[in-house]
Amino acid sequence: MGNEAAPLLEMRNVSKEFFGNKVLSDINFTMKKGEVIGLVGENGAGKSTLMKILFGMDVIKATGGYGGDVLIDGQKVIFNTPFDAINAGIGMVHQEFSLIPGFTATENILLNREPQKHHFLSEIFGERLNLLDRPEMSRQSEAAIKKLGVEIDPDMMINQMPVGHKQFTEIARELSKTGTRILILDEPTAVLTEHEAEALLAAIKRLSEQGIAIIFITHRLHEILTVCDQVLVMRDGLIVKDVPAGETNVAQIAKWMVGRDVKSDADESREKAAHLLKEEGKPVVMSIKRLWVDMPGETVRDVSLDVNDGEILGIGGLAGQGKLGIPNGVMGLYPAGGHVVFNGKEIKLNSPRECLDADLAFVSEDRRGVGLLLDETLEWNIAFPAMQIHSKFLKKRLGGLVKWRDDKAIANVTKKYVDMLEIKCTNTKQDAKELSGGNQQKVCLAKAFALEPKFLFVSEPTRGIDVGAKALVLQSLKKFNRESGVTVVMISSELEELRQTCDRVAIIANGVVSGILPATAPSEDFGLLMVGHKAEEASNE
Amino acid sequence: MSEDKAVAMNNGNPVMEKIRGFIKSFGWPRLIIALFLISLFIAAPIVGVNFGSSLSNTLMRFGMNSVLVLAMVPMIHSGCGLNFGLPLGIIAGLLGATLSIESGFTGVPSFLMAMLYATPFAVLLGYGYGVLLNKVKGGEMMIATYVGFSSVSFMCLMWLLLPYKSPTMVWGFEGKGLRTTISVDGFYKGVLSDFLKIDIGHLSIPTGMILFFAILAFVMWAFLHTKTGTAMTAVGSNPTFAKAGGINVDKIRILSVVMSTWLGAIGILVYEQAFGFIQLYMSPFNMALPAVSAILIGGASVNKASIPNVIIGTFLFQGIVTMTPSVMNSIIHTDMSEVIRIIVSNGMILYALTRKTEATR
Amino acid sequence: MTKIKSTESFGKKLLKLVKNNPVPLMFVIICVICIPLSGYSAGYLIGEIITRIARNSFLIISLLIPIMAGMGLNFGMTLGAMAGEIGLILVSDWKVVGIPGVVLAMIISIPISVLLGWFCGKILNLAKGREMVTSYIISYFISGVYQLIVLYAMGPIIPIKHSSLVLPRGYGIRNTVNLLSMRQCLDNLLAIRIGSVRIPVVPFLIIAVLCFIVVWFKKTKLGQDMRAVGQDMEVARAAGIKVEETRIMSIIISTVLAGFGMVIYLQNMGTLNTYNSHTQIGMFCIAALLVGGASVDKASIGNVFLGVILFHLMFIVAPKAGMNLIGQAQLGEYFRVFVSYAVITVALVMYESKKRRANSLTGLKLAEDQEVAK
Amino acid sequence: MKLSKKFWLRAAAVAFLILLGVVMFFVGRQHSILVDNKTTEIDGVSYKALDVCEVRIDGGDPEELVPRDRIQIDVMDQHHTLVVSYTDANWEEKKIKVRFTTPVKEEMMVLSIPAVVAGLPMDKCLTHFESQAVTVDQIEQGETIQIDETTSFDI
Repeated sequence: MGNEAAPLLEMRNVSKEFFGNKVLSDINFTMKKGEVIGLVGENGAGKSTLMKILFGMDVIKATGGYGGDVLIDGQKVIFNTPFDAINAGIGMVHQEFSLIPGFTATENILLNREPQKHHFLSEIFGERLNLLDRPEMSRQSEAAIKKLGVEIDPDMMINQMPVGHKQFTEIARELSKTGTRILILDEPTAVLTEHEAEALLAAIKRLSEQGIAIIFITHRLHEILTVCDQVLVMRDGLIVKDVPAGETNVAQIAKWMVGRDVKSDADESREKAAHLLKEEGKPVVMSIKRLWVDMPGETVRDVSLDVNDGEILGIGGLAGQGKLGIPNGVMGLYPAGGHVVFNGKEIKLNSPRECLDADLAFVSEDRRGVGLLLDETLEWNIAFPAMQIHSKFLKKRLGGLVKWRDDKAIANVTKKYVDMLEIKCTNTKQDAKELSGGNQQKVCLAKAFALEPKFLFVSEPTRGIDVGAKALVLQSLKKFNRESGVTVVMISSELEELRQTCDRVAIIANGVVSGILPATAPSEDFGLLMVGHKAEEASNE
Repeated sequence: MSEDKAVAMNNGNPVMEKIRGFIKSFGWPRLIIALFLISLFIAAPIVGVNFGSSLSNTLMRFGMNSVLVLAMVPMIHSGCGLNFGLPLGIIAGLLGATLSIESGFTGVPSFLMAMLYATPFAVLLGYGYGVLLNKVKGGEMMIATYVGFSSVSFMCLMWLLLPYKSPTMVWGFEGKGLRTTISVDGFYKGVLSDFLKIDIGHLSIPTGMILFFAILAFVMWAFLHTKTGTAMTAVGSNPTFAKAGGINVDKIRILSVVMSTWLGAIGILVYEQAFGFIQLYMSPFNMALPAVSAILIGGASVNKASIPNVIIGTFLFQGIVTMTPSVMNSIIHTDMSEVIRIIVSNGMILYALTRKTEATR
Repeated sequence: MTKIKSTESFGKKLLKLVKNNPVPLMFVIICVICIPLSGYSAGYLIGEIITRIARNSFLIISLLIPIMAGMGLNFGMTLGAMAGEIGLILVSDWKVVGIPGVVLAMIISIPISVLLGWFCGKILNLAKGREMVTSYIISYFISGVYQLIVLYAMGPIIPIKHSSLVLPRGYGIRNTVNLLSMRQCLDNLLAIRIGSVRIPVVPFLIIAVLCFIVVWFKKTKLGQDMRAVGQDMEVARAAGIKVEETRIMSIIISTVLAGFGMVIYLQNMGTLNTYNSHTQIGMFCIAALLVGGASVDKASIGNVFLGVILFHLMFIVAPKAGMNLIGQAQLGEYFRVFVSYAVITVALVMYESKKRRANSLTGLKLAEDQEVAK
Repeated sequence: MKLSKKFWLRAAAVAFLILLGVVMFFVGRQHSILVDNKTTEIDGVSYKALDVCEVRIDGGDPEELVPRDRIQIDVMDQHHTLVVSYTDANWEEKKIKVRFTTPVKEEMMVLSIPAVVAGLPMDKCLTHFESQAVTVDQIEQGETIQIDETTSFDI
């Protein structure tokens, strides 16, 4: 270990801005041959941006490059494309599988790097008419699988494989590349069963013994402690801790992950506590029982949750754990099952209309895909659901036979919300696609407010918008709740935001509720819930 | 053309910028087609083609085809894409036409009865077609094409087998099976095109027919301003938004398909009354392509269309179809109009299909 | 015990066979009903079918490669057919006859096919996700360009000498071009007779070689890339495969093969319908392939031959059966046209709805998991 | 700039295709030979038609010609053999076999059998044929072009 030669990988003062928004600053760390580094942090802490820089992803260059230096073997390197990074011996396994479903493991492992046999015709028509050297392919893929030390059938089709084997195939592909020395694993265990995850951890150890350095990103903290030599904890674009794995524990890491210095306003927290006390006696307004939702990437497995009348309930959790699936499932945008009772009445799932008729409303996290009619005017965007559900802004013609759109009323209501939410636009007839992200978000809120609902789901209301707009959006939500008595369920990846805005916060991990805490609870408790420790365990540790 | 080049070279001038923005949004192909048509109209008197009669010809064809083009609008609005399945609506119209003649109505009543008879068929066929299209979201256009084709070829069998009796329609010597071409003389020939017809010298304006189109276009425009019409536009603009807004997307789509099919049926009746003949068997086969390209030339895209698009598009398209043969023939003594029509119309559809902004849906 | 088990599995197998191959089975049933009604002899039918296999298989095989590259049914194969026709028109004007004429026509078609295929591929890359409808419109568009060339440029610009080809007005090619001088020259070369059935050995040999090439092609790097691109464009791109180039290649290959196929097809027919031969050929080839059990994303050589046999059997017997049954041959003719279109419609609908069904499977699995958890 | 081996191989492949095309053109070129059995005058000498003769070109079917007959035989390629069997003035069966070449550019040529029998060189016997202007095609009036995607359902 202790050789004097330059470290395998070193990052010096690496920083990155996206459109003036600093997402990484002053990243410094080194990595030795065969070392396993665990990288942890909340969503948005900058882990993936850092890895994108290391892997030379196009998006980095397209958004203006990065600051600082990346050194390999003491030499400064600049990767313009992932292929440069691969040539330098870096392999990356992405969170989403990058496999061809109808190909065998061997074909996938050697995709576009197949050993080939030359023949006469390929002289004329080019190298691409070379024949594939199947025996050599099998040999190489078997060698890669053996290096990994797991049992997968090289001739099995990917679409017939269990998830774990797909993951192994991906890793084997990186290993089969000549000279892979650094392997980045982005949440490889998220989709695996316990047994498969153990096999993967064993494989990581074996690879490290063979001298391959591994950067291991995961939310399962105990895994980090089992296999890693060093733990890097990131928060808000900074490395807040860089400690040997042996000198820490899960609770500590969880605290570092989430525990920023909360600028807790004493008044606010007192007010919140008082509100919570007042609301405690309030009846349950919505009761969710055994909900499952098939939302790709945000699968909800089995969620039961009660929402009290008049409160703001926050739902948090790490990305991909299923928090977004809850409102989308209840509101009928993705196939769902289970029971939802609102105001004592069962709500039919998979039917957006029933939900809206029951005075529920939803502001989707997918502004462009679900939230807006990009090619239509602001007026249409804001007035549309209210017009369709409550028949507002309509004039009756021909004795009620024709329901004529009342463009004037629509313009008026739009004007009202534009003023109220300070939406910046040239006029109310502007197309929604021409607005900035923050203003689009406000339009989405206005749309929900125009419905005058009794219950509002707000999903990721501050995603991708600037600080000023963020505060305004959160303020208006709060105002809406306190003044109109509307129950609000707010889903967000930013815990601090939830703790500032909400009364109670539920944390979702792995598709189930891992615990509900009052917003005033200490942040490390939330951190533990996020990484999948049940509430009881959290209090024990 | 040279003027446009000058525009392109002159940078910085705000007016020029605006013109360039207009060209960009209008699209080069449309501009070329419009300029081509304008140059035809300019060239016409020079080479000795009568301007008045060419214009009347264009107007006549405009009236004949405009309702068929209007039939594209509902389906484009609801996001079902270009209605390559127009032949299905035409079949409903043909059934109405033949049934009306079979029942022995003449004059204006025969036209009204044809519309009346066609309606249930259009609704029924349109409903089935709509249900099918809901099953194949994303692949509508290809399937629409083949639904059109298979229904036309199926009706070929039916025209032979259905027990029509009217001697004006049935093959004389065999006494069964309908003729390929049936004259509507004495039935509803010219009920619209001769109604309120204005003749000024060579120029004649088929007022009745254009009025009929205007009424239908107005109803369509009005419909798009109602609650349901608004929902239809939203479905076409962003189906997920509409779904989240509590709209039954499938139902709205079916409604749009039924409307398109019905307009197709009425469109062919309008066409026939001016043309003078009912054409059966394989003739509805390629009726869809000219209508599709006409609305695209008018400025519509795969998921956006308006009434002005219909009017401009039909006029441009039919203008080219009528003007090219006469003008070209006078200039180079060669009738290339058919070939030009094929290249222009299919080129326009191709252009629309490959536009990046429209390729997302 | 074992016996019961085996019959059960047989029954299940049969059910699966029916479920997976509804279109071929439907055609088997149509043929089984129509053959006795038509009253044709077995010898006649076998002879006809053999001729048609030799005539059409090459064209249909040209469809396989774009399917492999995930571009669906290549309605743009008519582009190749047009290239082949231009070759034949020129060759017959130059009075090159027999097998040399056929070979020369093929050679002439190559550059035209490559150019058209490249154009088609470029356009299809702009219209990803709706390749089929776009290639269908391309075929109409290029058909217009073809008419421009054949109807107006041939004569004044491209010299055509023989008045038997040129329209009386002095330019443009006639409706039909007589290919008597090369009619069935491939078929007759080395042809053998078994009973009343003549077997055209040379076309069969050519088709066999082509089949071999297709199988071989699948084993090449380019073939592997095409399969990868066909299954997941983004993954292939991430692995460094040039997706656009690969897709263009597949269309070019298909177009060139279609050009050859058209020459083989027309030398058998003996006449060229200048303005109509190509328009229907794409549709019939696609219908035949689908009848053989292929789908939009999966097709094999086996599908080609099964398709030719079943589809053309129906084509031969339907008019006669209609005649004998109802006394109207026209009925049978319309029937077979209807069936061709209906087959394509059904296959497209099945493909699209299958895609949607696959999406809803995960939801069912989740519900099931919860049941198990209870 | 040095051109790679691949370039040369590709060039060779294209050249091969073009060459093949050219060879096919020469080999497959069809010539119509009008075989004449007429009294003819060449260079001022008159050659009398044969009473009866049998002509074969390139091993095709034998054709019989009586005086003033003219038949058309279509042949491929440029090199041909002509076999003439006839009975001469002495009632002797005679067979003459000559080789001749048809130039590529000639589409239709006249072959005078009396001249061949007289032993004249082939370039005297085989002459260019100028087709008469009047053909059936010019009498027929017009032909409408059918551009209809639906007319041919015959495959």
